[in-house]
Amino acid sequence: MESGTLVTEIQRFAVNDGPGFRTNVFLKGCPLRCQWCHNPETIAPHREIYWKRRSCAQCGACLDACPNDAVNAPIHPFEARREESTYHKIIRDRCDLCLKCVDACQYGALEIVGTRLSVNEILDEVERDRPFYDNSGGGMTISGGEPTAHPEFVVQLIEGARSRGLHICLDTNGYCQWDILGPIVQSVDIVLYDLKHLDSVKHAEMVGVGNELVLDNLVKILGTGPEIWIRHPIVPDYSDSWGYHLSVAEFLDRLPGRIQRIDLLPFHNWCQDKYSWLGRDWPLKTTESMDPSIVELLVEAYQARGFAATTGGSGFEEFVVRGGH
Amino acid sequence: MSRRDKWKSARDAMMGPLARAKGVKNRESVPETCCGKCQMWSENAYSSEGRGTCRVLKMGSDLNSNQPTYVLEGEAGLISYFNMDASRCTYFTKMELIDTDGTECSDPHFRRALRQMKKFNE
Amino acid sequence: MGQRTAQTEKALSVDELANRREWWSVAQKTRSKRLDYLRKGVWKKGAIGGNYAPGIKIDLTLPQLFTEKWQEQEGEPIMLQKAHAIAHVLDNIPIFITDRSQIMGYIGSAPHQIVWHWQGISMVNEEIYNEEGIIPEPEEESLEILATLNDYWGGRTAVDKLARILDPEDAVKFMSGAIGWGTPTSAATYSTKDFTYIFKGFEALLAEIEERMEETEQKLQGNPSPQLLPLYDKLPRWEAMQIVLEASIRYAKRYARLARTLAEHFESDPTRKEELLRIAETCERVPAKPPRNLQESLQFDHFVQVLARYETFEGAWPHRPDYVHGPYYDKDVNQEKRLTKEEALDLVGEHLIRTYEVGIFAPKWAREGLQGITGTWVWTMGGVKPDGSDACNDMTIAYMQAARLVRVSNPTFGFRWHPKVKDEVLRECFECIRHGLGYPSMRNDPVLVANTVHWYGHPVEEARTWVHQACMSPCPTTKYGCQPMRMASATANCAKMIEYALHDGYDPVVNMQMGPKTGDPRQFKDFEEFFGAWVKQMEWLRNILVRTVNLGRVKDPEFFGRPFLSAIYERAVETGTDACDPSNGERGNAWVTGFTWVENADSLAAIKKFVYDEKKYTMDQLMEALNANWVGYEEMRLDFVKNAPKWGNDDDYVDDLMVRCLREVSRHAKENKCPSNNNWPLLPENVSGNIHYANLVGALPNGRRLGDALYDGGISPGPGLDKKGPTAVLKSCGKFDHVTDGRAFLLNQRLSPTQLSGEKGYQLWKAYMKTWADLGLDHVQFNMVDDATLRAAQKDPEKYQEVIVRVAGYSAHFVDISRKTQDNIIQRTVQGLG
Amino acid sequence: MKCTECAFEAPIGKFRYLYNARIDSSISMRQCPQCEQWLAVDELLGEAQDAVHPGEAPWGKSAGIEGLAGDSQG
Repeated sequence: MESGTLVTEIQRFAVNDGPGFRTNVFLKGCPLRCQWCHNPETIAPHREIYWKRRSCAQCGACLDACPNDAVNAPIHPFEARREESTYHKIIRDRCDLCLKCVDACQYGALEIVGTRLSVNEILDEVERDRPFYDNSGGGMTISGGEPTAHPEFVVQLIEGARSRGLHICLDTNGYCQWDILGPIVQSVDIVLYDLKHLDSVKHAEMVGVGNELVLDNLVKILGTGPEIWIRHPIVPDYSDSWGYHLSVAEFLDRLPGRIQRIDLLPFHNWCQDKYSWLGRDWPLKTTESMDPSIVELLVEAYQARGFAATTGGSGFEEFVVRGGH
Repeated sequence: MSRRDKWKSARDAMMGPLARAKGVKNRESVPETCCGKCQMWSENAYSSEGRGTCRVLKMGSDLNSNQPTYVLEGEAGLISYFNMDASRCTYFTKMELIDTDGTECSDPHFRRALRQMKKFNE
Repeated sequence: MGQRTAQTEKALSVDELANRREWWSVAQKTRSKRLDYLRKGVWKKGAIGGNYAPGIKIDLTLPQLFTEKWQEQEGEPIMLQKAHAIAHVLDNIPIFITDRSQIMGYIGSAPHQIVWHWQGISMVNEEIYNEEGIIPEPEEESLEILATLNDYWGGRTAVDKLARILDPEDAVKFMSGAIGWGTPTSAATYSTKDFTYIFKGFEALLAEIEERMEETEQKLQGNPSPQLLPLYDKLPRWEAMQIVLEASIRYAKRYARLARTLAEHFESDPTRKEELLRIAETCERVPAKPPRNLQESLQFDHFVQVLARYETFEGAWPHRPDYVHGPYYDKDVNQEKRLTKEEALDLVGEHLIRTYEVGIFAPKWAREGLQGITGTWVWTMGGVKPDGSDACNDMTIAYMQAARLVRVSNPTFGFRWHPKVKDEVLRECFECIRHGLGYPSMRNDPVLVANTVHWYGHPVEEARTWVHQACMSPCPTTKYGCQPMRMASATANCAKMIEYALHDGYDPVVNMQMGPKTGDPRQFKDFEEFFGAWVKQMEWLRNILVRTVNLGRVKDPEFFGRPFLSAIYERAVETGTDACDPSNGERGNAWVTGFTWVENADSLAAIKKFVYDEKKYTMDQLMEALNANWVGYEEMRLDFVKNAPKWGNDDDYVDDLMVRCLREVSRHAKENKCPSNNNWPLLPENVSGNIHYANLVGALPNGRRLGDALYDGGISPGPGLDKKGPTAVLKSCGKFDHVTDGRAFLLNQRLSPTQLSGEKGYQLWKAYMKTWADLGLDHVQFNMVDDATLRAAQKDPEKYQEVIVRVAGYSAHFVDISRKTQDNIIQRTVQGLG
Repeated sequence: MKCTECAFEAPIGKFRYLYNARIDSSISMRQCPQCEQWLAVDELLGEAQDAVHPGEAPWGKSAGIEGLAGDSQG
C-alpha cells in the first residue's frame, strides 16, 4: 500500500465546518456527482492539472514540453482571458498526466491539484494552528471529496489525531457501506453528515444515486456516539422550498436519536473558476448565488421543532450555545 | 579635500546661502530653462521647498559661472533648486511630463507640486 | 447603493441601515442634534491625496504676532524670549465660539485655518510659500508677509542651527530624505502628559514655581561656590514658565468673557444662554484651578492640548482620556446625576470633534506618510491601573460609543487588552471595529508592560501608566516616565538596508554613496557573507539617525525651548530645566520607527533560496535584473515573487530569517544609547511611509520595482502574499519575542464584514483575540470594509465620503488617500469570507 | 508600445511607470506622456492593455484568490 493519500488542500482558519477554528483536510476522490459541487477538484481520485487562464502568458512552453500533443497552441492572452472565451489549454482526453507541462510553466498557470501526504505530514500541518483550537473548541475537519473513499487512511488519520489530542470532525456524505463507515465514525467527535435530498428520485437526479444508503447509515450512526450535525445544501429550485424543509425537519425529528444541529448551506457559484481551470463546463455557473437571508427563513422550519439550526454553519454559533470553554 | 570639507560644501549647498532666497522676487522667478524642468533632476524627498539633486552632476559642479564646470565623479550629487538657471547646462534634458497635480504620491523625479511650476502647465 | 433617493433613505430604519452596513447613516440617525450639527460643521484639515481641501488656509496671524514680540525680546534667554512671544499670541489671537459647542479652544485664528511652526525648519517655511491653494487671499499680500517671515527665520530655525553643528556628512545624508524622515527638534514632535500633575491647576503650578524661585534666590545670596552657578540659568526658565501659565489662564478667561458677553447681550435662546453661562463659568475655573466636573475636566484637557500646540507642532496626541476623565464622568453621571448619559455623550462626542478639528500644516513628505489626517492621534483606552487591576470604566465605553456616533478618522483609539477586561467593554471595542471605524487597534497590555520594563527599566507601576506616544510606542505618564520629545526623526527607511547591501552602500535614487562600502555582492562566497553586509548597513543606517536625533535632543533647549511644556512637567518645574533637557531625571524611552521593514526578510529569503541554496540564479543575474528595475525580466520577477518563501505563511525558512534580523537589530539597539543612556529598540510600523518611500527605494529581490508601494504594515506580510490565511500570519508573528525582539510590531489584518456579523462574529473575534494574546503578539488592527465598497468609493468618492479605513497605525477616510494607497489597501488580502 | 487612448507610440520606458498594483501579477500601471492617461500594461508582453479609471481593478484576478476563499463547504 502506498503511504499517504491525495490531498487537495489543507485549509486553515476554517470557521464553517464544525466548532471553533478548524483546519480542513480535503481528501481527493468522491463516489457522488453532485451537480452543485463546490469543490470539483476533489471528485476525481487521481491528480489533475489546473490551467489558470489569467496567469497564463501564452508563451507556449507547455506545448513544447508535452509528449502527447495534449496542449492547444497559444492564442493572444487577452483573447484567452475574456470571460466568454472557450479556449482551454489542455486537451484533457489526450493528457496522460505526465505533468511535464507543469514543470515547464514559468507563470504558475499550470498547477497540480492533489499532493500525496502521509498521516504525519497532514497532522504536522494541522497542529500548526493548535493555539487557535484551544481557545475556540476547534480542531481538524476531515473533508473531501469523501473521506470514506479512503477507509484505511482515514482510520489512521483519526487514530493519529486522537493520539495528538486533536478534536476531530468528519464531513461525510454517508454514501458507503456501514462496515466502512462504522469503524471510522466511532472515534470522531462530530460527524458532519450531508443530507442532499430526502426524496430518493430527486436525489438521484442531481447526485447520481438514490439516497437509501445515506439515510440507512444516518439511522445507524445515531447510535454510535459522536454528535451528528446535519449539513443540507440549499440549491435553488431543488431544495429551497419551505414545505420541503418542513418535511425534512419532521423526518429528522422522528429519527431514533438526537441530531445536534442542522446547518443549511446556501448555494453559491464562487467555485466556477475551479471548473474552468479543470477545463469543465459547469451548467450551474450562471445560477446566481443565493441570498443567505432567504435561507434564514428556512432555518425556522427546524427551530420550530426544537433543533439548533444555522445558515452557513458557523462554528461559533454553537459555541455561544455552549457558553464557551 | 578632507572628508569633512567635502561634505561641508554639500551641506552648505543644502542649508547655506543657496537656501535663503530673499524676498518675493527671487522666489517667484523661474527661468525658461531651469533644473525643475529637467529629467535629470529629482526633487528632494525630505522637503518640497524646491531643492533637489542632479542625477548626472556631482558636488563641485557649477552652472552659474561663465565657464560652467561639470564634475561627474564623487560621493554626492549636485544639489540645486527648481528655479536654478540651467540654460548653460549641457546635460539639460527637458522633461516631457510635468506633474503639477500633487495629489499623487512621492515620485521625486516627477512631483512638481510647487505653485511656481504650475504656470508652465497651463 | 447610491441609487436610492434621499426619501427612501429616510424611510429605512436604523436596523435596516445596520444590516446594509451603512454605518455613517446609522450614526446620523442615532446621534443627538447637537452632535450632528457639530460633526457636519467641522472643517476637514487632513490632506486629500496630497492637497488640502479647498478653503483651508494657512494662518498668518499667529506667526506675525509671535515674530513681532520675538524680535522685540531679542537677546533674552531663549525660553524667556519665547514665553513672551507665546503670551503675546495668546493675548491677541482672535478667538471664536462655534454655535452649539461646549468645549472651547482652537489653534489658529479661524476654524478653517491651519498653523505651522516657523521656528522649526526653514525648508518647511519655504515649502508653505511654494504650496498652492493655502495662501490666504489676497495672495500677493500674503506672499509678501510670508517672504518677510521666511527671510527672517531662514537660518534661525532649530534645524538650521542643528545642521550647522552636525557632522556635515550626516547632515546631508539625513536631509536627503532617502533613509529616514522627521525633524530632530521638538519643533515637530509629541509629548506625553501627566494629568495627575497638571490637574492640580495652573495656579498651584505657579505657586510651586514661585516657591522654587524664592528658595533658589536665597541660595544665590549664600556662599559662592560652583554649585551656585547653574542656578542662575534656572531663574529665567522659571520666569518663562510663569509667563506662559499666566498667559494661558488669561487665554481661557478671554473665552469666559466672550461666552458671557454672548449670553448676556446676544443670545435669545434660553437653553443656549444657560450653556454659554456654563461655558463662561468653566473657562473662569480651568485651567487656573482643578476641574470639579466632566465639562471642566474635558475643557481643562482641551485647553492644555491646544496651548501645547501654540508652542510647537505636536504631531501626535498621546492621551488616555478614559482614565483621566473617568472619575468625573462617574461623579456627574453615576453619583451626583448632574448629567444624563446622553448629555455626557454629547460632551464626549464633542471632545472627539474638537480634536479632529485641530489642523496643523504638514509638509509634503508628512502628508504622504500620514495620508488623510493631520497627525497620528492615537488615544489609549482600557488597560490597567498602576496596581495591575482593570482600569476600564464607564468613560471607556462612552468614548467607544461616541466614536461610532461622530465617526471621525482622528483621533483613533488603541485599546490596551488584558485578560481581565470585562466582556461589556470588549463588546464595545468590537462594535467600533465592526462599524468599520478601523479602531480601536488592539494592544497586548501584559506584553507591552513587560516590554517597557525590559527596554528602559521603568518600574512596573510606572510602565502600567502607558499611553501611545504616537501610533504604537508605549510611554509612561509619570514624573520620570513622561517623554517630552519623541525622537521624531529616528524613523528609518529600513528597505534601504537590503538595498545598500546589494549596491555596496550606493544609492542611485539620490545619487550618493550613503552606507558603508560593504563589497560587491557578486563577489560574496556565501549567504553568511551577504548577511554580514546587511548587518553592517543596518547598523550604519540606525547609527546615523540616532546620532542626529541624540544631538537634536540635547540641543533642543538651546535651539527651540519649551516654556509651556516645561511648566506642566513636574520634573522640569522641580529642577528649573527645560522639559526636553534629558539631564532632569527622565528615564528615556527612545525607539527607532522601522518603516518598510518586512522587505528585508522577504528579500533575504529569496536571495538565500535562489542564489545560495538552490543556485537557480547567480548573483550576477539578480543584480542585472535589479539594475534594470526588473523591466525585461518579468518571468524572473514573478518567480521571485511566487516561488521564494514569503513572510506571514508560517514558513520557518523565511520566518527564521525575520527572527534573525530582529535579533541583530535588538543587539544593536542596546549598543547605541539615547542621551539618558538608555536603549534604542526598533519599532516596525509604516503609517503610510510605504507609499512615501515607493519612489525612493529601488528594485528589490522580493519582486518589487522602484515605484511600487512597499508592504503596508510594520510586520504585516506583503499584500496578497499571505496565502495561508490569518492564523498563519499570527503564527509567523508569534515566532519572535514581542518583549525582547523590538519595541512593538504593527500588524494589519482585513477581516470579512460578513464573517464578523452578529453574535457569532463577536464570539469568533473574541476567540481569535484570545489566541492572538496567547501567541504573545503586541498589536493587531482590523479593517472591516469589503473590496466592493472600496472600489465603489474609488469610482464615486463623493458618495463614500465617510468610509474609514485603517492605514497602518491610524485611520483615515478612504476617499482622502491617494490612488496608490487605495490600491494598496484593496490589495491587502481579505482574510476569510463568510 | 502604443497608448490605447491617443495611439501615441514609443518604447515602453517612455511611458511613466507608476506602480504595480499587485506584486504577483505582470500588470502594471503606466502613464502616457502625451495624453497623460493611466494605462494598464502587461509587462510580460510589453503591451498597453487598457485605460485605467478609478474604481477598476485592471490587474484582474491573476492569483485566483479573490472570491474563492469561501467555498470550503463540501
